[in-house]
Amino acid sequence: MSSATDRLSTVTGRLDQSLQPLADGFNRLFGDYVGELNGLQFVLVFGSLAAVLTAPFWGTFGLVRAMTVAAIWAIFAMSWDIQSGYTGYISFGHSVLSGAAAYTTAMLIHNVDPGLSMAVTIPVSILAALVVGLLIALPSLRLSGPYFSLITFVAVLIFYRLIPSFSAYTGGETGIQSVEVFTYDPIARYYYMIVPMLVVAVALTFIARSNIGLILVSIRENEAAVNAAGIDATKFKIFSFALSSIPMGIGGVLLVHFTGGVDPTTFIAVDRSIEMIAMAVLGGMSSILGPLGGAFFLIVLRDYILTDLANLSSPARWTIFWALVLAVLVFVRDGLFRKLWHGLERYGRGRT
Amino acid sequence: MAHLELQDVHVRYGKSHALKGISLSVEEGEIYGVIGPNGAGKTTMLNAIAGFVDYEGQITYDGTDLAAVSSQQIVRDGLVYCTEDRDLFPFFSVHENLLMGAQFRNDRSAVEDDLEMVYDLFPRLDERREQEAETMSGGEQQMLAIGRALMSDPDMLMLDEPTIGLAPVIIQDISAAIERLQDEGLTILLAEQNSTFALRHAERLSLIETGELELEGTSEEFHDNEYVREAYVGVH
Amino acid sequence: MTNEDNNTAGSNRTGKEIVGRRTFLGATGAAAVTTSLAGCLGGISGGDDDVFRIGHLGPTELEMGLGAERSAQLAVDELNENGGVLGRDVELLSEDTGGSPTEGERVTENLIQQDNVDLLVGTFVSEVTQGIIDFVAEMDVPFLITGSADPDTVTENHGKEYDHYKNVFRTGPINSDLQAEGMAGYAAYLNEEYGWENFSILADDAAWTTSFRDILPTQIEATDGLSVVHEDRMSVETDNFTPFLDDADDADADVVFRFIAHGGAAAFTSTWAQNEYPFALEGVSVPGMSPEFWDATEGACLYETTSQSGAGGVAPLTDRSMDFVDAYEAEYGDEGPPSKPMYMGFNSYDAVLFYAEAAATADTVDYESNLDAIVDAILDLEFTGAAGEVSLYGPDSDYPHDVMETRTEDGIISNFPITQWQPDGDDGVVECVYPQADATADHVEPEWL
Amino acid sequence: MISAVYALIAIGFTMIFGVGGVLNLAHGALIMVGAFAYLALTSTAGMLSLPPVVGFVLAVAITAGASYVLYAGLVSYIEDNIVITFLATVVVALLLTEVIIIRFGASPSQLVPIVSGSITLEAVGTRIRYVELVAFVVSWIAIGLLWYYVTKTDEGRSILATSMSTRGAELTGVDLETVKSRTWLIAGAFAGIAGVFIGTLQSTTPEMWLNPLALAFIIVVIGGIGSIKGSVVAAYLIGYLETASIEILGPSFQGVLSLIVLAAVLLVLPHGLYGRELVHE
Repeated sequence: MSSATDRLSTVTGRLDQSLQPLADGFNRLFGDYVGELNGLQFVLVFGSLAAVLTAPFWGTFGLVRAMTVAAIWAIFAMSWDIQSGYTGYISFGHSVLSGAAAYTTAMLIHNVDPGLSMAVTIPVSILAALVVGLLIALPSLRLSGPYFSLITFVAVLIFYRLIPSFSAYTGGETGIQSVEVFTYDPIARYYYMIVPMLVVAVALTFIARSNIGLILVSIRENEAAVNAAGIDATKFKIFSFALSSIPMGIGGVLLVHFTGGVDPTTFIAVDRSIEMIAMAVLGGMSSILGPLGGAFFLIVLRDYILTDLANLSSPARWTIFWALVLAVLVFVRDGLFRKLWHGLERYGRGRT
Repeated sequence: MAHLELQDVHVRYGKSHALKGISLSVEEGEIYGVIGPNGAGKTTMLNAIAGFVDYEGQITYDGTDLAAVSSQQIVRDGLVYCTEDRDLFPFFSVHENLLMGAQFRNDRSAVEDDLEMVYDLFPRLDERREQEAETMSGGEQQMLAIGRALMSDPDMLMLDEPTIGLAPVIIQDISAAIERLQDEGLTILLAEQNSTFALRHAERLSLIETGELELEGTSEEFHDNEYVREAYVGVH
Repeated sequence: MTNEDNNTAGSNRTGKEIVGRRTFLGATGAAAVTTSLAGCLGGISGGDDDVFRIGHLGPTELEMGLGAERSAQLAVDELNENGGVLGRDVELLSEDTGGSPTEGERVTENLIQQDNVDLLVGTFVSEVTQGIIDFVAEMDVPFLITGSADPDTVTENHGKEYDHYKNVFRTGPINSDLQAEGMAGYAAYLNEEYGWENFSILADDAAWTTSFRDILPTQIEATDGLSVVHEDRMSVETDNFTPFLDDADDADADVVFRFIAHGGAAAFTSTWAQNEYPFALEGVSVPGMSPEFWDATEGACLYETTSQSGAGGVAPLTDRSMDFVDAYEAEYGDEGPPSKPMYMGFNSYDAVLFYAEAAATADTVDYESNLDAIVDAILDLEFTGAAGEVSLYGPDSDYPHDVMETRTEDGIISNFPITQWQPDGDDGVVECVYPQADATADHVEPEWL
Repeated sequence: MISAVYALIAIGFTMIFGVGGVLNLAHGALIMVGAFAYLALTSTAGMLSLPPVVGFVLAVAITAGASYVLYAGLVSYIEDNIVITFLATVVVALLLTEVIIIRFGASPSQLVPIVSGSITLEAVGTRIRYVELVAFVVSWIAIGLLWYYVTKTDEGRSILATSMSTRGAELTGVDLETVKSRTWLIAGAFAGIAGVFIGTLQSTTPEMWLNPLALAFIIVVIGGIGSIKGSVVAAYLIGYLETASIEILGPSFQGVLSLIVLAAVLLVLPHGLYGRELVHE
């Protein structure tokens, strides 16, 4: 370790040690399930959690709104991660899953009965995401590597093109805008999105840290070895797709009740899939919480910092957005948040 | 001066230490055999020489340190490698595969001569000039691989398991070819599990086990060595 | 999710519930303002301070939206020179909606919740309009639509729940049902001029063309001797228009009415012009309204026409028209395209001045307490704008709160001008060719016909 | 007719995949570069207003250069990781879209045709613009030259050989860097040609890359990744399917038929019509 780093970790290490008792308490209770933390990491996780939970009390309207959107996208990015990030089968088709849920909600209200309660539409919509997920997963997971990515890409294109073709039911390009929003109150709305996000984050972290997560990673590392060990890799690949479809469905439902409607550009277009991948990659693939961080980082940047604060025009904003994603892809392949995490580990425990 | 010389060559793949300090030298014009069981590190050693894997230690060819030479330059310098997988161009015809071997050479007439030489060496290839490599038998593919290597006008040839999975009749053809090449003064580094085959052709040999050089000597010494006879020769 | 919230969120919009939710919103809305104060963005409390804020919504990356933004700014400058609105300074906050509802919703929420605008003007794409309309209705901020012409916007909303949507108006353009009727009148005119009888209708497969697909054929055929010989929809992904034009040709069409809003319009035009298809190209082409379309198509747009409110800024539709265009050119002539306001610019300019006048009549801009007074003033107003006369349909009509068409003595719709690209030396120039009263030049048929 | 242009795009895409194992999603963006380069060079309203033929040649050269820069400046550093490359190239495409919007605006433009005018083919009842004929002829000349290059010359053959077996190429002394650079240059030039013609026959917008890319995708997968012959055959098949889906299902279903055929091909013949299991590693 360089001397500068050494000096830094003298400070941070002490800081870490003073925080260690807190982290130890956490580790004793939950360490077995979600992994052990050092003091600095504990502060990162719980500091962020506290910040997220209290945002409406210190943030501006624009920031809170951006974080509301980020919460939904964080669900997408994490769901993508448990499938693509963990198994290495990169899906470009995840926007179809959330789109399926959102469209189911909107089409039930639009074509069946405008008075349907959310108690009906929400479970049905999440189920629809699962069904579509299986529909895509079952045939395409027979293919490997780039072919799998290609067919998921094609799945998006097919759904995107079919929507205008059945415009009588789907509302075509305009979509269906008659979905009731949860609430127009910006603060209540924020918690409507944050709470499910936290639940999904905890659930997926838990699964990722379990044996299932281990098997999924093994599939990425060496699928043949997994099969050789007597585990049916295909079954687990399909399982991971299904597992990812459910939170995708939840996110889709949240998004449709956030925007109050569906349309193909907001929900299906391949750009949306690429955005969730960008968030996951930027945060750090196969870490669940990395993609969550990536989603908050990118959306707060795009919808708040570059707009409300920097007041840039839309192309300039997107240029910065994509340039940043590109830079992370090339220079920080493991993702910003994984880098940060390991950094804290180093600086925290550097001297012991 | 030795034609090819390895000094304390180590190769590590992540945590596994595949080659643990091999030193040996191959003299000009000789056939040098390397025997050892599957997974002993023979292929790793050849890959290191050819520049396909990173190594520690020193490998020199004609006095040049190969560390700084790219793998395609090694080929152009006359050290040509026939891998165990053969790595042919499956959808090219025999003829096109052979032409690829000479793709970096500019002397058209010399290339024509070498083509005739290869077809003369392996008449089976001559009969199948337009056949796609993918559709040929294992033995024919092996001949093509050697033929393609010869098209690069090598001074030294590295052959990895040239007889693996081949019928005895074909092995005889390959044996004959190797003998002819030796007569023409080509240096050959031959890695073989088939110790009988290696002992028949090589003047000097080494035995590699689990990444280490266990034994080095002439073919007579290997013949007489009890351990080698029991563990390797008797089998075939 | 608490039970209470769930009830609120899931409820339908019956009157009583609305009141309940308004109170709830009022309380938390105040909380939101407090928090934004705390968040150091600075406090802007709307409605009752000294500034009258107008939020302008449009796709400002496109010429259409940029022209509208500049035009709205001209209107604001004009108001400020004349003492503002009810003595308040007027400030324009323009936001880019892009073409997507998501972005539209984001900027609209910002304008209303954070900037506390007193008036919203704009929206070009129907998707964006429909995406924000429920929210805007909920917040009661007066909203004057100036770009999208989809009749559903009023029939589906005001027609069903008038009270909820009463703060939403359209001051221009006339909705596309009426545009279709106007287009049928134009078809009859072309028939008189040239004897053209066979019409083809090629429409984008998109919401805004519904009226042209559903109503226009019948309307055209209502005139003796006219028939629609060919109809088709073009997917917005279409980039090869040859099959459509071939079909129209095979059906012996004399005129193709095309209704196209996406980027393919340039390709459509050049396919038609280069192949010299034997029919005239008329209808609505949104890209074709750009004053820069001549350059963009390398002159292929010669002879094509499009309907556009404001008539491309070439015709004195009212006393205000040319003053407005001159002001625009003086202010923005050097700042890049669009070099004329374009139709949404006319409408946005008119909308701002229209509202100012209504506010003066109502003597209030406090929509939170006096919305009804404002609505009444708006509905009573007869206003002469740059694009034409603006007065709105009342609550009980077919198109509540929608701008009325104007008609000639024969009952032909007259605030539906058609412009044509005509030759001007080596260059092209936009001329208004219909209605005759406003025309700056005669309609010209393609020289190859 | 335009199928030949699609074949150009698909060939470039497939060659890059064959040689480097890189799925270059920025390939569509190169088409856009070609079209906008031509626009900037030849537009009568622009500064240069070069004659169309000169503009065409320069636009193709610029696109080839852009393609090389993309490889040398970005892809060569990350090509060892397929996923990262896949993502990075699509991000490059999205980035270029925004840059083009900033520079040229979001509105569509129409290019000056290389030749103007048209003829009516009474037999088939359609009109054909001369520029369509030019596109057809130029595309086929380009494909023919490429065919000659990769089958009859050592240099070109090395490209094909590398796409069959990277290791084999190394064993025969092929300089992989040179081969890859050449491949990207050729693919770029082809994209440039395609860009000018697509921009002329269709329209030139910052979004124009997506459809050709999707088509290239479909063509390449149906034809078999890495196969030049497959690309040409599949390009014509897709061209036919596009027309057929308009006529049979109606224009609102344009493209759907090809996508469904594509999905079917992927599932039944994952390696496409002329696909051959690639010998990568």
